[in-house]
Amino acid sequence: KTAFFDWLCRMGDNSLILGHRISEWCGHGPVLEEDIALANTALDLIGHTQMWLGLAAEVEGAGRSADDLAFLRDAMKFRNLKLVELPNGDMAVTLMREFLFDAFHFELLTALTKSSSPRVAEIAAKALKEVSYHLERSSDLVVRLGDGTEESHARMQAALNKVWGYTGEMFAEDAIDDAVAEAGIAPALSDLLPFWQRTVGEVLEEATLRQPEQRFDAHSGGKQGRHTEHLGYILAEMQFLQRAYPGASW
Amino acid sequence: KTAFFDWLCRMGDNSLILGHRISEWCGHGPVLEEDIALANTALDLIGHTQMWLGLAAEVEGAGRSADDLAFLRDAMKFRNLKLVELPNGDMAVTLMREFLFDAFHFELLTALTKSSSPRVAEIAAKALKEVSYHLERSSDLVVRLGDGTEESHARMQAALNKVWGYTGEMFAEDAIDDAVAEAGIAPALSDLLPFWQRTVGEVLEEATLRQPEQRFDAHSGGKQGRHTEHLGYILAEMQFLQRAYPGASW
Amino acid sequence: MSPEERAFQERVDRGEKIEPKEWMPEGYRKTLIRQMGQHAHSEIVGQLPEGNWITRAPTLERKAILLAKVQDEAGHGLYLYSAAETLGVSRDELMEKLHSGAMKYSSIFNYPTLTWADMGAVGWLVDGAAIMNQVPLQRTSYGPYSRAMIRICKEESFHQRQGYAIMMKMAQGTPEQKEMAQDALNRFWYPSLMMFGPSDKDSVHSAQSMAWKIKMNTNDELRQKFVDETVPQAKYLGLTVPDETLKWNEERGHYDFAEPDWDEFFEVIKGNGPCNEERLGARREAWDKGAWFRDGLTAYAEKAAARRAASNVAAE
Amino acid sequence: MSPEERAFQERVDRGEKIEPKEWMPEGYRKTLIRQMGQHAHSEIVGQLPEGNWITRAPTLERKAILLAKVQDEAGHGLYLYSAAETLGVSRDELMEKLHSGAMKYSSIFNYPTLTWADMGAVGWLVDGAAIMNQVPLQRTSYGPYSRAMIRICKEESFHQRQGYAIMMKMAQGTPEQKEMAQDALNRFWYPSLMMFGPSDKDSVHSAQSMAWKIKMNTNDELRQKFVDETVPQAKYLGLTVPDETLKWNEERGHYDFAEPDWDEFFEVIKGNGPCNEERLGARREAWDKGAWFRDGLTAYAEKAAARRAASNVAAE
Repeated sequence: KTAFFDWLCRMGDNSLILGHRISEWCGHGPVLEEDIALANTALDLIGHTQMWLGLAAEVEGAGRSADDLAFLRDAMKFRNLKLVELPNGDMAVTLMREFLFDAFHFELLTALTKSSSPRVAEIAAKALKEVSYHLERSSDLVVRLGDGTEESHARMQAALNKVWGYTGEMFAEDAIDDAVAEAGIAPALSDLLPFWQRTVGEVLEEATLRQPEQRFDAHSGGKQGRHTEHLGYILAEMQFLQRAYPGASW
Repeated sequence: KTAFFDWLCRMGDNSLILGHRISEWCGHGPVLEEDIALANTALDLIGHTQMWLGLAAEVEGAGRSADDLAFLRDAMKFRNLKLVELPNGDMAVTLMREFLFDAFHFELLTALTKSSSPRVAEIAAKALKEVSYHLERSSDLVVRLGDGTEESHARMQAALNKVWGYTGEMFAEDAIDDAVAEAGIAPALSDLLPFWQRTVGEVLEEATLRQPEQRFDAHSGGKQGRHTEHLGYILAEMQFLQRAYPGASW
Repeated sequence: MSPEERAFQERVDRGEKIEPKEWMPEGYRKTLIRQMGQHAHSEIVGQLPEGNWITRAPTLERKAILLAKVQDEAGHGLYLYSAAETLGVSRDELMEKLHSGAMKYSSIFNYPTLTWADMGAVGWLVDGAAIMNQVPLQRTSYGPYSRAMIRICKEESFHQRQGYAIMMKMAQGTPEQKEMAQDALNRFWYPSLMMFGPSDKDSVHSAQSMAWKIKMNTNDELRQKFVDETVPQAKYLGLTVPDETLKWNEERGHYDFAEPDWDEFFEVIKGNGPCNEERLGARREAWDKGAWFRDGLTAYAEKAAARRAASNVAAE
Repeated sequence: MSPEERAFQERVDRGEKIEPKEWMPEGYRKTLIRQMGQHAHSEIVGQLPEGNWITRAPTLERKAILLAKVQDEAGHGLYLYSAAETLGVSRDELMEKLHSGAMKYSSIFNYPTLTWADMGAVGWLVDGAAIMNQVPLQRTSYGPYSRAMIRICKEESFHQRQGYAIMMKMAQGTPEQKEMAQDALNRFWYPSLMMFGPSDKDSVHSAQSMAWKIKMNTNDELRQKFVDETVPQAKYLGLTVPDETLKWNEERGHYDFAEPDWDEFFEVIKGNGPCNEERLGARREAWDKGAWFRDGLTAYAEKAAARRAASNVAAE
């Protein structure tokens, strides 16, 4: 049960932190259609956060709400991947980070629709619809920008090199992953790897981008609460009002 | 007495927020000597903050400490000038902002050494020694960079244009300024203006920089608690630990 | 008036909609482009003051609502640019004019959003004033503009209700929250009144625009309507409108109220508002930093078209 | 050994200090440049992990102390670059080698500082280990290096005490603070042990460096000393050193302890540590963005010199 709670926090925190990062773009996108798409993606992810952390709070049964989990935990208690907390950089980094996560997220949610937990299956089914679209959009843009101008190609390649070492954590299994996999709640993450590799391989090839040679699992620990230095700043900003006005209703 | 408290907060908040902004440079300066000088300036300003807010807390007599004032007030209660909360920009902006403030700060502290409040006079005397050096250093750099390369000149001019409209607030008097002036605690701010104008005029001329034609008092309100959008972000970061762990001892 | 112009005016008078390919006076076209462009710019610049609080929204629900709202605003921008494009001006041209300062956006967005209560005040007052302006424009004479307005108004009234809900929470919350709510009202009241523009006595283009049904009401009419609707809402919230002269005038059947400081208005228009530089700077920066992105997509589209053409040739 | 080399070695053996203009073997010079440069780089890169918490320091006092510390570190960098310059290498050359990756800095700074307790752990453990390395170097054979070390050691031991004081506050604080303190120790323990370098068995240059008194103790000696001093301090704090094999060895009169993961060490050295890219990236960016600043000062200095020269001529 603790494993289930922790695992739900991982799901919710990934959505929350990636949603936060993407929302930082609001009003600053390179073209109006992107402003809309970025806000929409962030909105979807915050919606998923409400569902995952809502369920986590229920499972915990300690009287905490989804908002308590989102706004009153410090960095050590956050369970998101390091990948999603990386700074936005330029749109190339933002997009590449999103694509590599979307490709994983899609496989994970697809598998979760068959979860032994009906609640999980239900949330996954709802989220999957939106994430299918995220993946469609991000892979399409990766292809177009990878195979666009020399500059857009170079930026996309640089972005890929930058975030690549953070992707392995998505598939790194620990005791919590094993426990929820054993309970049939979630798939074994390593089973998703070949699917992810295929999607990523195909998209990168079409985008004329080169898969980096460096290790893809150089950076991990986020799932266990050991984050990058960036997360603390995200939380200081995100949690300010709840921290400054404890108990207020908004 | 409320006026005295408010005025002390203005003094302390100016030091705190400018010190915060300058401290953001730590480890990122353009040359090692600047890293040292910037850290040193920030350190001086935080020292002044401890003295001013310490006295403010005493005067208030409500059991709050300097730390409470620094870390547990929200933006509306901060009394610093808008000038000091402006983002760092490049070193040109940082330096120009500091120079224009130093030139004011120096005149103000000089006058305050003759304050009718011995406590104020004492703090001012201590701070003045350091601020004399700040002014010496910042005016020297403004001259050298203004009269340096074409690029450094252009950057300094752009920086001057950018922050100029925020300088008038230093001399804008309100009821609080009037009250402390009447009590002999502080000088009339408008009396400082000609001295500031002379210093600034001389330095800018030597720096081959052009005084902007725009109004120098376009932006005000910080002293009354109406800030720019930037202050909220500063406070979210600065106050995080005190907000997240209320009552803890550090 | 030429015969064409007369015929045009008669159509407008009969309440017919003018459609893109149809003849229209050059002044009509120009005025429309200016008005629709300015409105579109306002939508996209308007993302910024609210975007400022998305990352700091106090609950997940509020964050989602705010994201949806900002997304809607970008969407409105898109409708309006598209509608303007039917008049023969491209979105990029309009953007260029925004960035150069040749075209304006609503000066309300040059005021900062300083506390969470401002998300309430912006929704309640700013969207409220916008709706007041926009509802009559659903009946404007230019077809694409009218249709865009119909879509937009539906969403805006939703936004206004959400803003009012935030104000309600704040006004009924802790003393600090109530203080923020009152402060937000204090700061946004007069700028909201300014949104209707100076008194019609001082407005040059008004008469012609009204004849063309590009403008449906006078500025003063709309401002009065806004005050009459908003004052009771403020009372209901337990907040005080920052106008000591505000008083119900039984005779007129309206509230008497103080004019905003028009000097401030013109200062802000001239670029000396609290956030003009930040707002325009943010948009310019977004545009400049996005050049490689837009160029990349264009280059891909051209390559893809060339590849399709080549494969068509090969297939023949 | 040539007669010069023999004479040189005898001077070193007698404990004489070698001064800049005096003859020295090329290997001695090179090794010193490498070691002092690396040390200087470590000081300036070392500003970053602690700089990360200055804006978030929990009290004004802690903020001031941390600022003073980071300032000291930059100052140490300055002493060391100056000392290295006496060997005929300029600061800019050394910087260039740092930025290109040709020269290293202490790999400890490639670990992130994640909570405020890390400010304690860095002071206590990282400065503690640094002092362990540096104290004997006060007696190193190269004069300028020795003198720099004397100044530096005085400040470092102050830093270490401040770090320990932070740890004490945290370890005796709320449950959350204690948890942060333990977590910081868990994360910094092994990286601190790595600071002494791999076992001397695997170290190529050690013997020669020791003969030259550039290196005064073996890595293993210093590591053991560090463990022996630190373990009781951890106990006093009520914290647990994350090493299950840690045990006092009565016979040896030392603690037995587990070796750090040397694979991790070499990975970090290779650039795959948690923060290598951030740290080097931050330094490179500071340097690149500061180019106009440095150029501006240089240009001014040249103009000023020319003006002085001209006025001297005029005055003649």
